[in-house]
Amino acid sequence: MAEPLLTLEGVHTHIGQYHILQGVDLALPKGGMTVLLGRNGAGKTTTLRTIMGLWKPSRGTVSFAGRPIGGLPTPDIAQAGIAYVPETMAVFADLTVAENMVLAARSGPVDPARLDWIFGLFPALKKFWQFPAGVLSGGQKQMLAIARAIAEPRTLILIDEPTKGIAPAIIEAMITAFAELKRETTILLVEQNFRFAASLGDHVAVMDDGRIVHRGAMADLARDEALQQRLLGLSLDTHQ
Amino acid sequence: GSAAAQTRDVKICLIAGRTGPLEAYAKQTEVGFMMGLEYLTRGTNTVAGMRIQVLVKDDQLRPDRGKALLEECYNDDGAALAVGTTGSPVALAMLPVAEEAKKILIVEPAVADSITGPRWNRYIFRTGRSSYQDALAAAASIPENEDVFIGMMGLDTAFGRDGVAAYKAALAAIRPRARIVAEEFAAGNTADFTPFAERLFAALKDRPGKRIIGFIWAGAHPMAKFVDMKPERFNIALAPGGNILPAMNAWKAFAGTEGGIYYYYDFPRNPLNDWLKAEYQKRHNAPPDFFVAGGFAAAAVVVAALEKAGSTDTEKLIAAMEGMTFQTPKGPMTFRKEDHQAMQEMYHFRIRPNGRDNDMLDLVRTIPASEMPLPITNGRRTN
Amino acid sequence: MPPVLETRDLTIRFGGHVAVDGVSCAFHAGTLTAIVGPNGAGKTTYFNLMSGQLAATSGQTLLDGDDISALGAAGRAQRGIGRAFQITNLFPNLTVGENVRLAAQARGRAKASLLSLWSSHRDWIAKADHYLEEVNLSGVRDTLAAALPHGDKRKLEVAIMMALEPQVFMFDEPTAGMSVDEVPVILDLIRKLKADGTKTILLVEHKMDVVRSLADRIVVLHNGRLVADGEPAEVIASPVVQEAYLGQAPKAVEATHG
Amino acid sequence: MTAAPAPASASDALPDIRHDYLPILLPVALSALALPFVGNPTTWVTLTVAALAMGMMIFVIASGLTLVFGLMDVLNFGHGAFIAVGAYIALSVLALLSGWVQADSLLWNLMALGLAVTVAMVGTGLLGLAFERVIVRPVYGQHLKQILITMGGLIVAEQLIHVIWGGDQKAMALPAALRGAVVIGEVAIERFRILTVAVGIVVFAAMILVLNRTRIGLLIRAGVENPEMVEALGYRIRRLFVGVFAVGSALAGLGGVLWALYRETLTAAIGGDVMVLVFIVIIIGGLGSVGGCFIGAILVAMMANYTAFLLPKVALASNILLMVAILMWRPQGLYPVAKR
Amino acid sequence: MNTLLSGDYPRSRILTGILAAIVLGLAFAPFLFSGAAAINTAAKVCIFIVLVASYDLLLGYTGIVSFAHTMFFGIGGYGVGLGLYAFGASWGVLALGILLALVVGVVLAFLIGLLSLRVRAIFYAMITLAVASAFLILATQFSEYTGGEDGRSFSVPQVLRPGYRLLDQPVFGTVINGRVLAYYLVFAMAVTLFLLALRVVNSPFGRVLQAIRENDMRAEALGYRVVYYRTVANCLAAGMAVLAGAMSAIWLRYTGPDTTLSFAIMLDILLMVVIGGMGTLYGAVIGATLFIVAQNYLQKLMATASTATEGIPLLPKLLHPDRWLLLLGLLFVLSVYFFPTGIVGRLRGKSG
Ligand SMILES: Nc1ncnc2c1ncn2[C@@H]1O[C@H](COP(=O)(O)OP(=O)(O)OP(=O)(O)O)[C@@H](O)[C@H]1O
Ligand SMILES: Nc1ncnc2c1ncn2[C@@H]1O[C@H](COP(=O)(O)OP(=O)(O)OP(=O)(O)O)[C@@H](O)[C@H]1O
Ligand SMILES: [Mg+2]
Ligand SMILES: [Mg+2]
Repeated sequence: MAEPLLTLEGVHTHIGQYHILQGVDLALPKGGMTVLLGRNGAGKTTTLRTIMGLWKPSRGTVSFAGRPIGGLPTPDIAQAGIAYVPETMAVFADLTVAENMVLAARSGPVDPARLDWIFGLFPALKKFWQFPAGVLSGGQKQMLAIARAIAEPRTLILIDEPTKGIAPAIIEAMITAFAELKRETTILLVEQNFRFAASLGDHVAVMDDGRIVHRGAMADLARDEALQQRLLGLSLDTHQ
Repeated sequence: GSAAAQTRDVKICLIAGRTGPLEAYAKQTEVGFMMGLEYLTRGTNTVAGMRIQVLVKDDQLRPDRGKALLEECYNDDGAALAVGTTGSPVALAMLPVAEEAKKILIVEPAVADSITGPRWNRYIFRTGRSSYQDALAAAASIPENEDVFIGMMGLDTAFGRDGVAAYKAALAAIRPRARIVAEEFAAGNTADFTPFAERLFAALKDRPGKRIIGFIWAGAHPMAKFVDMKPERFNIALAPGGNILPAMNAWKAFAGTEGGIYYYYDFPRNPLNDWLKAEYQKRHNAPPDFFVAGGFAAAAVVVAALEKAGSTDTEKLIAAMEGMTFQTPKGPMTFRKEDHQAMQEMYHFRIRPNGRDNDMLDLVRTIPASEMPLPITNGRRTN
Repeated sequence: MPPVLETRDLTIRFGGHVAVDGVSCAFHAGTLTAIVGPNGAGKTTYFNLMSGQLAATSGQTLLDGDDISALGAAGRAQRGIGRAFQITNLFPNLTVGENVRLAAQARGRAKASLLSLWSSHRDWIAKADHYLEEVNLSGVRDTLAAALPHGDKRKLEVAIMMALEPQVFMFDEPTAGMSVDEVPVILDLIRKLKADGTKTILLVEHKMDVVRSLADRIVVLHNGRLVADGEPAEVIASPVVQEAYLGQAPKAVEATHG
Repeated sequence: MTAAPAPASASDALPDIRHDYLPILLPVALSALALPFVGNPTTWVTLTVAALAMGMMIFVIASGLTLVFGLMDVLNFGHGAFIAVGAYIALSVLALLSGWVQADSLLWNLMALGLAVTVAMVGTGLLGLAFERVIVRPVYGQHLKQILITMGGLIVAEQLIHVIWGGDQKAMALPAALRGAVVIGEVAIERFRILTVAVGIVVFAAMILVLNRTRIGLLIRAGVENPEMVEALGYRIRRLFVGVFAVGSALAGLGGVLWALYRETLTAAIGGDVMVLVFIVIIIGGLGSVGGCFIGAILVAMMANYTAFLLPKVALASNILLMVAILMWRPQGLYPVAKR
Repeated sequence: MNTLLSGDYPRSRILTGILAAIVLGLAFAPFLFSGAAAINTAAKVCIFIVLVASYDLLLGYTGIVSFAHTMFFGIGGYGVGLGLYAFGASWGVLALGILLALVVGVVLAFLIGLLSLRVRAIFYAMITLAVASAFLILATQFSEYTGGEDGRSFSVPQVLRPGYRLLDQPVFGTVINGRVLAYYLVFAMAVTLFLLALRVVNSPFGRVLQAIRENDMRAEALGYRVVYYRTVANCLAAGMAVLAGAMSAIWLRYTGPDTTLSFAIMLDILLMVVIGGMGTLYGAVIGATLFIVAQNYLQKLMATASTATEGIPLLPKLLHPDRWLLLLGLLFVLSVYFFPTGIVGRLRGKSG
């Protein structure tokens, strides 16, 4: 395996007095998609926020493209080529959809071809282009949050539960789009929708209690129901 | 020797609005008071065997605080008498405290007429001039033998309104040919005086005879804004009241403007003022200003009264002070019996051409106290 | 049996955009109706109109046969319409327990009492504890709601509505972002409600298997309009749903993990 | 199962964003309404022109706060401190340049003024940098604490002015060529007001250009709503905030110079005293709209002049009445910027 | 004790100690400290505890930022003051004055509340600022009735005057005169009102206020009519402020705009709430005591400091008693830095 793009070694993160991440080790190979799974409160969001510099790791190293980024200010991390879709979506409610996109494209106006691609993926964004993002429906906000992250090519995209609240038809479209996207960039995806994760993921890591408890190829996990049961407590028959 | 053995300490409170918008006034009062004591006791601070100790207190221009401080003075500090204060509202709130404590309060420099008017009590003496005395001085600076039409620009507060009313009464009393034909009142924070000027110009411009706009104002003065609107187009003159030097310095370009003033360092001719001018210049590198004279006058009362009464007993002091004449940088002042207001001379000034900072007024005339018939408004009749 | 909740020609427009367009629909006690439709179809807005968060441009909402169109959100909540929100909507700086207790209090008689002590109303506290237990949150009763992980916030959202003990329950994607092992907790809860037989339950959900396993009836909204309404199997099979909502042949979807 | 006909594809009704000209008409309407009541046309012209100029001055004073309060959502009572400090710095500079000030040549006068303004703006700008660091940074997003801490900053600044320049009232002499008025018929227009109008228009145009043609305005608004996300998009929002704050402070300094020159006297309280007025203008404008602030300032000035001429008693409360009336009409101000 | 404190204990040992010291100090102030200055300070502390607690009800518990609180304080002061001034010093007039002021205050609070509690918080704050300044203008403009800027001095009923003697013999060296009685009247009112407020915030009603502060839209969705609760909270706080104003008038025997209506007092109240700790009524006690005592003795302290630092450049100038505002300003800044959750929050620690 080539040099990993992103590595976390023994990362600990505290939020206030709480010790949330308790030694996370993770290596993301360049290209492809790694899926981070785990039950609620396992620390998935905290891991992404730590990579992004939104929480500072109290111990351990985070390095990106061979460069340590742990402890750097968030803007520097973003400028190094990482995009982030937060769990809360964090669309700028006062700004229009268009303005949200203007800010997402740091280097200038969004490339029209790329914009068309995004509109094809999320038609609603075109329709509400001049509306304040605050009035979008839940799913539409989620679409905008993803659109922001892909407005420009990035080396690494961190996505926290993108399918939450998205209608099945759009999820299908997203699967196609992400499949395309992961050819040009690396993606770290946190997801509860196992089907979505399974159909896209190349690698998988499972978290519990602030640690990575399983690492491997996605295909292996998808095949092994017993393992799923043990790691995720899920039974795929009744729940996706 | 034995004289020193007999000296005892007498405490006197000086309360002033040392912080807040009138800080500069309070400073002057305090400096004047201290210099007055120094000069009149020849630097000993001792009079008739009593060593005067001054406790200076800051009422922050707040009536409740002024009241509390005065109580503290009389009750906790055991002051024989108190002097104060800068703001009229604070002084008015303090009056009842003096009455309760049965101790003397010398009011300086608060101007409200009611201090020696309806709200007066027998423990109150005032060295400062009243609004009405200001008005009389202003009226006395109006020409006597021609028709004069006056528009008034007043501050929209009790001070401004009382001032205009007093001015009206003063004119009626000593300048019957002068008439106030328009009164405008503006808030202290007024940004634009154009509408007020327009109203006054309109009211005056077609009047036959001399036309004047008078001001009753405290704080940032609108005079310069009126000048900028060229009242001379309509043959209108401006008559600001006197003010502290920094405020008047802004007017030095308006030569010829006349008015009445309470004190200007260059006007009175007497040894006290000569000493004050020289000494103040030496210490502060500036001539003594408006309220310095007042502070000095208050000190003069303290010294004269203690000397005359020979005791700190309130009743004896009152007896000594009623009708007492004492020397100040403004010449002699006399407390009249009925309302304990100090009767004093005032000055008619004119801004001289080519005036410089702190040197810009010419004395037109000293207005003697006798020319200013101050009515008694505290309900006491002349006996 | 007369419907518990009914809308007649309910419409709301935001400027030129009609988010809910003349929707007439009736909901009965003891049934669970799933409302599905593409993103932006107007599902949440339809909920907002019924629960009073938004005022309709035209049309009526009826509860137990009474026109409640003029009533605000508080009035409707008092009359028994309960609502859980799609985008979690809690009292962030109060504890989890307090969040639920406030819901219990809202239905109590002394809810606005000025001089009694809140701690003396033990029934509210007990009720709150009960519902926290039901959603597996008793362990974090004294944590501030803001510090919960996302999935737990969703559960708290549901617990708050449960503690209101309303007549009509509106769930807006209750399981979104919830980890797979927790989903059954919520689903069991909803099943229990349904089994009670007297509650009217409305559910917006994008996960078709959840819909399929719970719903007695499916209503489809599209561009603000009601485009289909009927038995689950029938509706899911209908071409309009297949095309506008599911996007692909549903068989294929199932095949991937079946 | 019942099925309605399939709807037409994605509804095309997309209302375009229309420009809102009503507020712009307000000052025009107000002045037209005042004409018959004022009666005398020359008086009316005098009042109206004076109000326009005063409005510009108020706008300049308020413009910095529009940025800081409107965009960054910081309730900065300390704005008054920058007004005062700007005025005092200019006072000192003008005192040094008294030769230029007293020269009867417009050129020299303007040079002196220009220099004073520049120094004042640089000074207040730098002060703004420090103020942001020490006072404002810990309280972004917390209105209440902002009120307290910036009020504290204002008090400290005023007291330091006392210590440095002394507590007494200062005369701020207008340069010779700017004194007095231009008289056209019976209408007198103060010279200084003409200068004010020019400055006001320049400031207005510059702000509109910068905010509309660059993404700075967007970034700040987004940054106030969610600074974390703006940083996650790769922008150094803190640095931007500092910059905007410094510019806002420099504008306050400029406003302070104009204001003191107009009043021709100044005290340390000069800034604190106009703060309520400034807040009213910004609220009327819609919290952060430069255009709204501009119109609001003119409206306030006009209302003050007309009411002072027609109903002097009402003048005291004219801007409060105006604010209430406008908020009744548009509860978010003339041009609401954000839904905070 | 539980009913008295409504089950809301200080929850920190140090805090309990401080509070007990304050309460005891206030209860025995006339005997513990001698002189007019001390008893004046103690009375002012009592008055401000009520005023600050009432403001905390709005700000800390309901999340309403209002700048009109001094207006209600003023209404109380003027109600009592103008009544006694116009109709003479009797208990009947005093009671009537308080009653009228309460009615006026509560009605006004109700109206403002109805009109403007629907707008955004910051607009509400500005509207109240405008209303308060309008009220101040009104109070000074109607000078025939209110005394304008000068305010009014008046007499209180005989029993409360300094000249009155309750007992011939001094008790523990203190003469029980009318001032002492007036002090105890003020003290008793303060205790009663404070305990009442404590009860209100710990009632179901009080809890709803906190919910509204956190998320008004959610509270509405639970069936709480936000406007109703906010309006009632507004009226309660206003009523309490009116009573504080009445206490102030009784004690000072003076009422005027600078004493009750000025914006400076509004800021002081804000500072006291924040120093003490928002949303904790005990914070009002601590904030008010600390602030008033500091304010009254600050200048004396500075005088000493200034003389002590003589010779050091600039420092004596900065520490000069006339620059007390400088320290006050710094206090504003430092309080936000070091007591973001107030002293009470600090003492209780994060777990509280
Ligand atoms: N701001 C905070 N303060 C305190 N604790 C927090 C905070 N944010 C998160 N936590 C705690 O950190 C732990 C991990 O949370 P995190 O959000 O990373 O979980 P997650 O795996 O993303 O869960 P979910 O799937 O529900 O989103 C949880 O126990 C949560 O309570
Ligand atoms: N205040 C508003 N102004 C303008 N448009 C609005 C407003 N509120 C909602 N909309 C629009 O109405 C439509 C319906 O929104 P709604 O939130 O009801 O969708 P939804 O069906 O719940 O979608 P999702 O499944 O994504 O949650 C959306 O297109 C949204 O943009
Ligand atoms: Mg998460
Ligand atoms: Mg929705």
